[in-house]
Amino acid sequence: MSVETVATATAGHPEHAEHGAEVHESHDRTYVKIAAILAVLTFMEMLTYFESIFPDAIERYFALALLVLMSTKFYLISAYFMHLRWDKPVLRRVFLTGIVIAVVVYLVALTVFNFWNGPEVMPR
Amino acid sequence: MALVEREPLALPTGAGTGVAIEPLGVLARPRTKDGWRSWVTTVDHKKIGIMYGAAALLFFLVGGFEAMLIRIQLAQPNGTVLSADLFNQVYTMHGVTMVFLVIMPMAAAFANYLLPLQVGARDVAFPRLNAFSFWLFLGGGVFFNSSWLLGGGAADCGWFCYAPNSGVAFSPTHGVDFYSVGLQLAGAASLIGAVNLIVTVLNMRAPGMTLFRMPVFTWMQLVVQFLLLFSMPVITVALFLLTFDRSFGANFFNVEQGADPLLWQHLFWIFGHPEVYILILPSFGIVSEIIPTMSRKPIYGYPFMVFSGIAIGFMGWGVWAHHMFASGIGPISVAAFSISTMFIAVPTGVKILNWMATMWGGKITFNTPMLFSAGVVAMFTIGGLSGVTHAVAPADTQQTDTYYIVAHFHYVLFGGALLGLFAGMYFWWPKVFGLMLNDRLGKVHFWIILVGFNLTFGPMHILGLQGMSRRIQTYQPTDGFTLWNRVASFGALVIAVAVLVFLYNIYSSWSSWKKAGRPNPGADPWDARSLEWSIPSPAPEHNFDFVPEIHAQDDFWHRKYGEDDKGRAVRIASTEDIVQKGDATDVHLPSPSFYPLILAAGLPIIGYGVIFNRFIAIPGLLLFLFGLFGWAFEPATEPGDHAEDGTHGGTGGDDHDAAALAAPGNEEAHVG
Amino acid sequence: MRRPTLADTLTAPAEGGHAAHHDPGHETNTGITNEKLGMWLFLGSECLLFGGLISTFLLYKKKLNTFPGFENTSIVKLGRNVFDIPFTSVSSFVLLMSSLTMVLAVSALTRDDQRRMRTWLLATVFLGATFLAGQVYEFTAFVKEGLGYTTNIFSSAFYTLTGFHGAHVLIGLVILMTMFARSLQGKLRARNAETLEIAGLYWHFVDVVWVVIFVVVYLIK
Amino acid sequence: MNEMVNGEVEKRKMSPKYEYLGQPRRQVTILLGMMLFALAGCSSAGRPLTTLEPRGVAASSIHNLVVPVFVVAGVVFVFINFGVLYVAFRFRRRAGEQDVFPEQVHGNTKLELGWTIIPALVLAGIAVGTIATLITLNAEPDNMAQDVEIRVVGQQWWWAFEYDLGRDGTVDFVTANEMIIPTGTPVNLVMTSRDVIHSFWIPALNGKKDVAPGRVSKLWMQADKPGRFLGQCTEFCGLSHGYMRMMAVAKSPGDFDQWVAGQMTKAAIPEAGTAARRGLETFTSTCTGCHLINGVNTADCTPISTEKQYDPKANTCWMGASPFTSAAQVSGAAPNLTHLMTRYVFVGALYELRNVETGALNVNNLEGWLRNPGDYKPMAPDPTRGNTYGRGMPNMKLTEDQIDDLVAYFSTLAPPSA
Ligand code: HEA
Ligand code: HEA
Ligand code: HEC
Ligand code: CUA
Ligand SMILES: [Cu+2]
Repeated sequence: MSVETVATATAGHPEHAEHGAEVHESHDRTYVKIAAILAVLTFMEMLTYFESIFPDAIERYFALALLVLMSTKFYLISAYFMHLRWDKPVLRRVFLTGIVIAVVVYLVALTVFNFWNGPEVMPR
Repeated sequence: MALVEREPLALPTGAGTGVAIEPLGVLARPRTKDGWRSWVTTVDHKKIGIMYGAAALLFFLVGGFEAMLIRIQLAQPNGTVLSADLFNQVYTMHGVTMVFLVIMPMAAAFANYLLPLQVGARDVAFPRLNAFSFWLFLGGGVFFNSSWLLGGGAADCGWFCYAPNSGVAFSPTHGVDFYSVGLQLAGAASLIGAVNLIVTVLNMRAPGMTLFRMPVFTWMQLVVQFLLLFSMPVITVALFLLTFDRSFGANFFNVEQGADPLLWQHLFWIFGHPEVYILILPSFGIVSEIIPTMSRKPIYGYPFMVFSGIAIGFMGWGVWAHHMFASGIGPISVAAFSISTMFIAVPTGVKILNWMATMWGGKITFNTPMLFSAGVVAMFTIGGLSGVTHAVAPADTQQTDTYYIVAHFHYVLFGGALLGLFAGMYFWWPKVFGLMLNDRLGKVHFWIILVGFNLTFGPMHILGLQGMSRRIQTYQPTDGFTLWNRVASFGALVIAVAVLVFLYNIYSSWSSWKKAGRPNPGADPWDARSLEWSIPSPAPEHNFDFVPEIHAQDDFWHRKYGEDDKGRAVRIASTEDIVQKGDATDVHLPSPSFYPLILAAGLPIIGYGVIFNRFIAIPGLLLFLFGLFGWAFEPATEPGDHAEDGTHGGTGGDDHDAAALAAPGNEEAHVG
Repeated sequence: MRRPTLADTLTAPAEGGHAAHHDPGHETNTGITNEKLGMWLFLGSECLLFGGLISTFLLYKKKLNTFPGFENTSIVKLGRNVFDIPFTSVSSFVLLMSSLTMVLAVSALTRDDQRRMRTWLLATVFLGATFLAGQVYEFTAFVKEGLGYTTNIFSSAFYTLTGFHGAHVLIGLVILMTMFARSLQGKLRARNAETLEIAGLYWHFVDVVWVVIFVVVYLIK
Repeated sequence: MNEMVNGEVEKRKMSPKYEYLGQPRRQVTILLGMMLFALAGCSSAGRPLTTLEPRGVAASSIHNLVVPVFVVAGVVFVFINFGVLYVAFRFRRRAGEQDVFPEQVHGNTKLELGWTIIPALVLAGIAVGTIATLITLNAEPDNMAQDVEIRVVGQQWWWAFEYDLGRDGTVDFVTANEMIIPTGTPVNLVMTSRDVIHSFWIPALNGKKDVAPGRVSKLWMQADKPGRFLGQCTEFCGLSHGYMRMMAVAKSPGDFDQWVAGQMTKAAIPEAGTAARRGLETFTSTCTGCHLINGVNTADCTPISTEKQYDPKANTCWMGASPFTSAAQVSGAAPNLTHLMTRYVFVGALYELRNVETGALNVNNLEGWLRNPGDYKPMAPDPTRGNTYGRGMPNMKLTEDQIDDLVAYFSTLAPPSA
């Protein structure tokens, strides 16, 4: 195996390779922006802990809001930091398949466990 | 699992960077080309495939011996051959051995040997990792069986080992510990193998070999590997919880603390149902190769075959609770899973009928592989149909945990998976070993096994409907089970004879082949269709002299035959002219390595440590770390070879060799 | 490196096989290296692993809260307060930022900017280690409050889930430190940027899992 | 052999060995014969566990569902299996055809869609029937018996039946092995387990239902006529799973009420000086650690809570008390023996205690059991790793005299009316 082979086989980022370094500069800026957004989202998540500062009416939607925030963060990290946005679709599909199977299967399993209903009490 | 997490990372860690380091000067890359060392250190997918097959056959004899013990015990009421305790161990070990150490590795043997050949690659994507998978599987299997001697008794909880019966309080020997750790090891091996094979198929196809030109066998194996990829982690979780409960006092199945015993069942069957398709789809793939070849027709409805396989793979995720119809999961869940289960019959039926349509109008050569394939079509259907009767949930409450279920799964596992694997062995034997198995003995084998199999498992339908529970170590004379149990036990004896015929066939074919001066069966003894037949038998170490360019599905066949205006095949080239000669000399292959074996050897030792004494784990851990280190810093080739410059011989590089061996591709993968 | 067109492959020499492996230009069918594809497959599989652990935790958290006879068990009594949310938020933030430094390190390496790459890599290791230290601190605090691994179903599930995640972080740290060592040896150059990228994928995944754990385990009631 | 290892394509030709396929008629006869034989084997005479002869409403509704499903399966079976035989026969390569090639058909989308859709429709039909039956089985029947409900408790490796008269949440008396129900009305069973998962199954009356510790499952049963219906634990539950049976006994409502009245009485204390009295003394000195006879001793593990809730934590003795709390009459971990002589089978309904026809006591079995229970059923009465209780009845090392006394005493254990 020649040196070149190793080099090209691992060069990766085919897309990137086509653009010059300036693309990377702009990506870096994107990364920082994304990180800032992530930080803000995390801060918002944390705020839900301090229930007292919120009117009671909103509190009911905390779980939903948290899930939305969580999914957004998940998306941002996997799309930008993990490059799924720019990378080959097959990678996205593989990862998504895993996520979708996991989410669906485990949600169904929890449903079968009566997870969403009230407390489970041994009757009589 | 730690291994699974860490392993793929070892590769990039060392990927092709820098100078070759020889750690401590020991274990330079082995050079041996033959002798036992060449097997121990091999990273060749073909040798690994053969070792998978051999190990699976050995485990089959073990599992079969256990089955015989079961049948001897049950041959008459109030049997006393085995104590209740021993019986429980024997049937548990039989089930686990057959599923995890026979069918899965045998399918892995075919996958390993054939996938690279069928897509036109020189090896799998990560050859050393491939060797590691094999050794880990073997280690797991041996570890698991060592419980007979070391565990104070083997696992005695059934192959699905329901909690809380698997807890320390109810199963105080170490058998269950061996079960959980042993399966963990074998499972990690399967997971790593799955990553490896998926990458191979997606990335390393020959030019022109689009996904929809791949043989059906490759497709089915691809589906299987995806199923493994996503289902293995689920049982990994379950087994970890069990191990933590038993070894570290966790409370996952501690009902006194409010744990839910159904948690195990869900985790097990979320894995378990995809698992049964993991067991059957390789066999479906094999049959899909043999039937067209022997019928001299292309597979009927290739797209339907492929998509039904994918559909089975997906639907397999949505039916697991059909194993739990009686566990009290609530009527709505029961109804939903009942219906989802039934509809799996649709894609499966498509396969059955397409096979029949392939045969229809063909000119079928009924040699041994074809007989076994036809046997699969007929016998699997019986098992599938009883499966549908289980899917009818109210009916299943009368059937579940009776011999009717035992009949179902032996018809699909034996009549489907195992017969298919036998078919594959007869079919690819000349390719793998360069000699044909005796066809006459093969037919004897087939007919005896068909009769024996039906005698054994056919009566179990009746027994089950008459109320015989499974996993009972004996029954009463007044139960009315005696007659059919006798028949079943007799049938098992007939199967054993058939297996002996098979073993004898291997031996006698080999010895008469040797006597006859080792005649070569030629590259293409069956006038077959896929790429592996375009290279000499046995397949040369480098697979292809040159990587073929693919223009159509069944490309090899189309090089041999054209079609006349009536759509009939006419020969356009002689086989000898188009097959490769296998004499290329300058093909660079990944070098063998000790490290896969060393790395894999460390893990069972750690396993013993978890079970018995943390100190035992230390040498295992050291071995493992040494293996990891050596693996990462191993030079890509033998020292002195190819060392043109200082930066060459990058660590961990041989897995890049495989990438280098990958043929140039021409299109993007279409993966869903 | 563009994807070869159909025309390319049709005109490729039929005997390209062994010529090809010395030929720098060839690539895989998908245009993705084996290592990267393999890593993504593995991460897809990991989703099922953590999914299983998270579901187990959720199930047992609810069970403990509602199962009669357990009303007075410590975790229930303490309620959500057993978690120090501000503390965990900070460590979540730390892990999040380690993802940023990771991606910046990869980006620096593609430019072969060794100095920055090393800085960012070191920062990543530092942040990751901080997170891990935080987790160790959290565990000891819980144990002091009487919540041991074997205390109840909740504690077993909690420690198992977060412990698995912690083990992943630890492995990630080892990988990153190996990378750093290699860069000091001058072996981590732009042409192996993908090696670092793949290590980064794993690192980001560990982060993403924590994103889920933080919300599902710590924040949602 | 040599020609076999020789791989030339040309040498492969149709050999006379395939002639067997040329006799389809014989094959058909054999197959039909086998099927008839099999059907004959399905007859239920002398098959106490058969699922094919329902004796109650629930089992019948399952049966009515499963028969058409079997018919569908049978049709597909015949179609595919005979199809394979037919195709194999008709399209086999005959002698002299080695160079003949068939038409290269690649498929037919319409046909294939056809055999996708038709099975789907058939299955949709089955699905409808399945759902309908599921609804029937899961709905509480209108005529559900209101005066009795039975709490079924599975344990390694026998069944306890706690009777709740009036369905008011309190247990009135407890039996083991034999579950007596009135005919004509569905009886509600509320079931759980003390240790591992078991499964309750009386094939003639209804399908099975698992009983799991910490969970409650429900099942109802109705027997149409009086009779004795054997059952078997069908979830693997350890060592003696195969020996864990139970008997459902259906009595006419009148007989049932009489039986209930008998069970509500306490055991009589035998006259001093008799063998039976000595037996009682042996019993109170050696057996009451586990067994309970109402009127003789009370259970050690008195349940704390009278709530209708499952409360293992609050329970002083997990293995001891019934998971259903209010049962003051539940023994430690062994059958309540109060009216032992009203039962006909004992020890996991596996052995005869009294002859069903004559009512005579099977002294051999009872003595043998007391002499060495391990001979009758594999058990693990000694504590093991992680288990301080042991499972099953230990050998109490009784002398022959003690055994005789105990048998004499046990012979008195029947309510006055019986
Ligand atoms: C190779 C493995 C394999 C395969 C392929 C299958 C295939 C199927 N299985 Fe099976 N199954 C097992 C292995 C397998 N099974 C094992 C090991 C167990 C027991 C585990 C244990 O408890 O130990 C089990 C148990 C099991 C149960 C649980 C029973 C119980 O414990 O109560 C059920 C319930 O629904 C079931 C259903 C099915 C169905 C519907 C299919 C379908 O996929 C079958 C589909 C095929 C056909 C139907 C035939 C061909 C179709 C046609 C010709 C079309 C026309 C047909 C119709 C219109 C009906 N199986
Ligand atoms: C692919 C899987 C597979 C295969 C091939 C088999 C093959 C056989 N199985 Fe098994 N079986 C299972 C998978 C399989 N089984 C599973 C998953 C279970 C469930 C376990 C559980 O409940 O947990 C099970 C359970 C099971 C039971 C039920 C046990 C119980 O519930 O109590 C029985 C009973 O008869 C049985 C019998 C047999 C027999 C007779 C064979 C025969 O076909 C075996 C034939 C092979 C040989 C005979 C060996 C080779 C021959 C020789 C070496 C010759 C010399 C040896 C002698 C003469 C002894 N099996
Ligand atoms: C450590 C507990 C224990 C002790 C002590 C014990 N037994 Fe038992 N006994 C059991 C258990 C458990 C069973 C149920 C066995 C089974 O059917 O699986 C049983 C069953 C029986 C039965 C059969 C009851 C039935 O309906 O099946 C009889 C009779 C019996 N015991 C009598 C005795 C006598 C007499 C003694 C004392 C000399 C005694 N037992 C001491 C645990 C005990
Ligand atoms: Cu109780 Cu099986
Ligand atoms: Cu299934």
